[in-house]
Amino acid sequence: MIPIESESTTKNGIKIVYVAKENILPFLTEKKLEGFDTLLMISGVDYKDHLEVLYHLLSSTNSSRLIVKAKTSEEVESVTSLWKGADWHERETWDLVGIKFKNHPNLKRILLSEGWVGHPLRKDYPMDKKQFVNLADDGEDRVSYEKTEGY
Amino acid sequence: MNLFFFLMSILYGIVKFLHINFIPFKIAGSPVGLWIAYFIVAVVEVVLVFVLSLVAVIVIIYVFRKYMADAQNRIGPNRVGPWGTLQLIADVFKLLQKQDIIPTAADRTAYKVAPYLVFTPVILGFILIPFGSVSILNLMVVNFNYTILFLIAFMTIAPVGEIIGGLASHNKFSLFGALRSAAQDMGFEVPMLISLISVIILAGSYNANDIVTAQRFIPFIVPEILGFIVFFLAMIGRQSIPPFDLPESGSELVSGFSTEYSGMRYGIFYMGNFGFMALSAFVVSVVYLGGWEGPIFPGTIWLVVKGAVFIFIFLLTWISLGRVRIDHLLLMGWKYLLPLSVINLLISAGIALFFGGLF
Amino acid sequence: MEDKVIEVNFGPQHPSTHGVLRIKVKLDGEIIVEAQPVIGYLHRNAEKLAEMGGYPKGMIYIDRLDYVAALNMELGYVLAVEDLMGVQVPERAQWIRMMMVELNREASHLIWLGTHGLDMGMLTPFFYCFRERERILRILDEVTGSRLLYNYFAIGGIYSDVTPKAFEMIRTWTEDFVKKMEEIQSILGKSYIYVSRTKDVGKLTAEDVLSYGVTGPMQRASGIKRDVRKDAPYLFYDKVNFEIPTRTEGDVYARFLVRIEEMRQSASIVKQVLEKIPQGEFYNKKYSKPMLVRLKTTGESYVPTESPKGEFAIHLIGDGSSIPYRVRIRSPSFANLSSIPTMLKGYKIADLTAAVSSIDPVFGEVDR
Amino acid sequence: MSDNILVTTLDEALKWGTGKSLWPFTFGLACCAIEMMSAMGSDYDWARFGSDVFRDSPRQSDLMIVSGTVTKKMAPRIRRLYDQMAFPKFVISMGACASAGGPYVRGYSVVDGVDQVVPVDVYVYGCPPRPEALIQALKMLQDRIVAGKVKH
Repeated sequence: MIPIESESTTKNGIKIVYVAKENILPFLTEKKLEGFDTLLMISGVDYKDHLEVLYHLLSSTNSSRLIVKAKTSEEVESVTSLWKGADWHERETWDLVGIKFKNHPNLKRILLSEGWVGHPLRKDYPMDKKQFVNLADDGEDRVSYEKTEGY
Repeated sequence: MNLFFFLMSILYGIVKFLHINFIPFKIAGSPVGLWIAYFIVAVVEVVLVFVLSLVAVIVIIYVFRKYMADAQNRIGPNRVGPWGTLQLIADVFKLLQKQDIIPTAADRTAYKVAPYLVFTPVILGFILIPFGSVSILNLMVVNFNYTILFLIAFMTIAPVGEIIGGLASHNKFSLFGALRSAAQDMGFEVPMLISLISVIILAGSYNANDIVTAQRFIPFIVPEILGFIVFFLAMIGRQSIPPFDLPESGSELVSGFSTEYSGMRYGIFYMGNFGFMALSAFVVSVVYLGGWEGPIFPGTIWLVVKGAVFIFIFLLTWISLGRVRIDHLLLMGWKYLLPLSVINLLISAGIALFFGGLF
Repeated sequence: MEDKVIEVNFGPQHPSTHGVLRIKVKLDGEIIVEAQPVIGYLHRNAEKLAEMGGYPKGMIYIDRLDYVAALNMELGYVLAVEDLMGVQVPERAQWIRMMMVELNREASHLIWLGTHGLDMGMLTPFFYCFRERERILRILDEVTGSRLLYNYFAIGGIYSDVTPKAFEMIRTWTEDFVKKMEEIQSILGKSYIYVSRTKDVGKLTAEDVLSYGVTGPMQRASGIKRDVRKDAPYLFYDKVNFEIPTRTEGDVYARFLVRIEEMRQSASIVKQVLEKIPQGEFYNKKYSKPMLVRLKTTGESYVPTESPKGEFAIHLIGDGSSIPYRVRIRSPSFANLSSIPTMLKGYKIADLTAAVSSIDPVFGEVDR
Repeated sequence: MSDNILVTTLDEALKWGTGKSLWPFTFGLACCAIEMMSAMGSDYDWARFGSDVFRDSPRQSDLMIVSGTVTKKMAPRIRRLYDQMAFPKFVISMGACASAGGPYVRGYSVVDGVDQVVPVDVYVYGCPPRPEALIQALKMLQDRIVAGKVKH
């Protein structure tokens, strides 16, 4: 048994558990064996002083749900070894919130262009500082702050 | 103008008459005037058939648009000209002034030649079609002993234009379209030729006109129903219209072999496709439905009616069927159509052996 | 050429990518060696923008997520906000919501069917499906005043009551649609070419489905019988009778059959709702709009709903201010689409279009 | 003099042909694409106006309907598709997002108006515009081309 740091529920009664960020991978492995076989999504929240990573688990047999949270300072273990679907969710969380996932096979930006500066869902992301994208010679994106460089 | 046509038609009738009756054994001593008249008539006939084939293309495209719209609970083009009849004219005007883009990496010569390779054989093919028996109201531009072979040869060149166009474009989608076109042609050509051979066995001639006259009592569709099915499916396949539109396959290969073509070059491909449809409808009706043979009405009308029926069947398959996959298509060509055509060949050989005098 | 593998880029503009999907495909002849989807060409910052305005304002961005089934998206948001704030919703409003959501599910599936036919090289089913869809849109237009993006569900109810004329339209529609279903199914289902092209194509096993977090009709086509409407009933889904269609093959044809059956079930739900709908208030008067903007709340909420593509939900986190602190959208198509590499490996180019369109991706929702 | 009349008539005919035969590009971005498809569909049927040949390849199409939000990641691709089209080419900017950014104008990855990327001939308002509005835009574009008011 991996120790749980604290517990709460959402308004309609889905259990939320907090675990230490080192324990994420063992805890989720344990939960997967307990029957939470679907990973619905991974997301991240920026609480200004720290980041939180959320895992939404679902059991397809008795449809019970669990939300696992961990406080982190930017880096947690990747769970792509448990669920193949975690790949894209982790990439998105890295892209938008800026949480790094150790041992992820392909941790690149997914929604924004490669080379984008900053993580937009952080609360301190400067919304007034526009970035511009254009095509590089190899057909991939090139990002810059110059308005003349892109669209 | 009318007087001119009247005179020409009289001239035409005279020369036809003379041509059939005297020219074959009077070439050396024939008067010069007759040769000039013969030459003029040949030119007029060629021009007439050329115009006829273009009209056929225009009519088919118009009918296709309206018919497809009707099948899909729509109205179709109706704003340009009465009932939208001028829509294709507008399209041609538009295509004529479109910018002509040739990709820098393309093979320029092959790229330019390809559309004409599709379109020209189709027009030449129309000249070889026997549009009727020998009388004033009928057309038969060329009549020699190997017309059906030349006809099939022209129909074989047209898809080569697609392959060349696809390869020359230097585009991956075009490349795939060209490769598919090549595979598809090979899959359909062999069964088509074998079923044609059985027709030639029954008719005992390579002359398209003789094939028609051989069907004056029984059209070949009756003894050779298998061959007809193979030939007809192969004809749909050679045209690359749905369900066999793999070389162009819109939803898979963007626009297939014609992806890089713009303006009138694409327009020629487009018209070539519909011309090919008309040509293959005429060929099928010549080979299996007795061409211009028919009671009361002049032969040309019979041929056009028979061709129109096949064109409607082509359009119906276009509208209602989905696209087959390349492996299913090749499987169909080699595994089903080829054996069927061989069986048909044996059957017609037997018929020719035992009831040879019938045709 | 030593290396036989060609790399081809499908998209972001390609006739059969349903929008702006890009798939990098490595091809050996016609056979797909590797397929790698690239997304993000319609990333419209819905999460960030919803975190910048008040609770009711987030609706306009949620509406535009899955734009072919906007009411389903609205429902997910509205339920999450109501759950977070503890808003009571009148019974009539809930029944109307249920009816509208099922109507919109039909419209969404019809779009899928039409575009799926287009991807298989058939032109005509597209027009038939859009003709049927227009009938539903006319009903939705009559009720909500809009054709595609409705903004109809309000926090605490719905914006306007359903008129008797609209009820009459829905009633005649349900009667006609049951008869039309046969025709709709036969457009594709009776075509030998369609069936031979879709059987054993784009297979996903039950393990793959669970591993990728695939939900909705795709999951049910792979043999996992799960539907949020049955497992965790929201609204009044426990008071109506309907079946969860399930297949075990997990191929494109199974997804087709599941969706077709789902359309039948949705029509029957609409019919039952029409019988059971009570009279009464359609809006909770306590929560008028100006008040909602000022309403402050705290806590977390996650209400799963069954959208046409799968499990849709919004994880709302309130921090005590009148602006949501975090709006995290669980979009079904995003997870469904991530299964493309497994689904396409070893199949042919023609199967790519069939398999991708069988996912029914909508990019407003994938890229958010 | 007669030469001029001939040239003018030919010019008129060419303008008429271009205007009456606008082949749209199968190109959808977001929500508006669904309404564009509705306009193609049986109920609205804009094939009536001569736009029934939807081309999948940019080379063969004359009309690009930018139907939906233009993101920064997509904008260079739209420009490339526009460059791939052959002259004369026209652009209809459909809906609020394509015209000015729409509700996403405050976002970090949305281009506020496709006119920063490609030249636009007709703007259509609405979010999304109804198919009638798109058909009106098509008619407007046709009239302007036939009258020679569009310069390319």
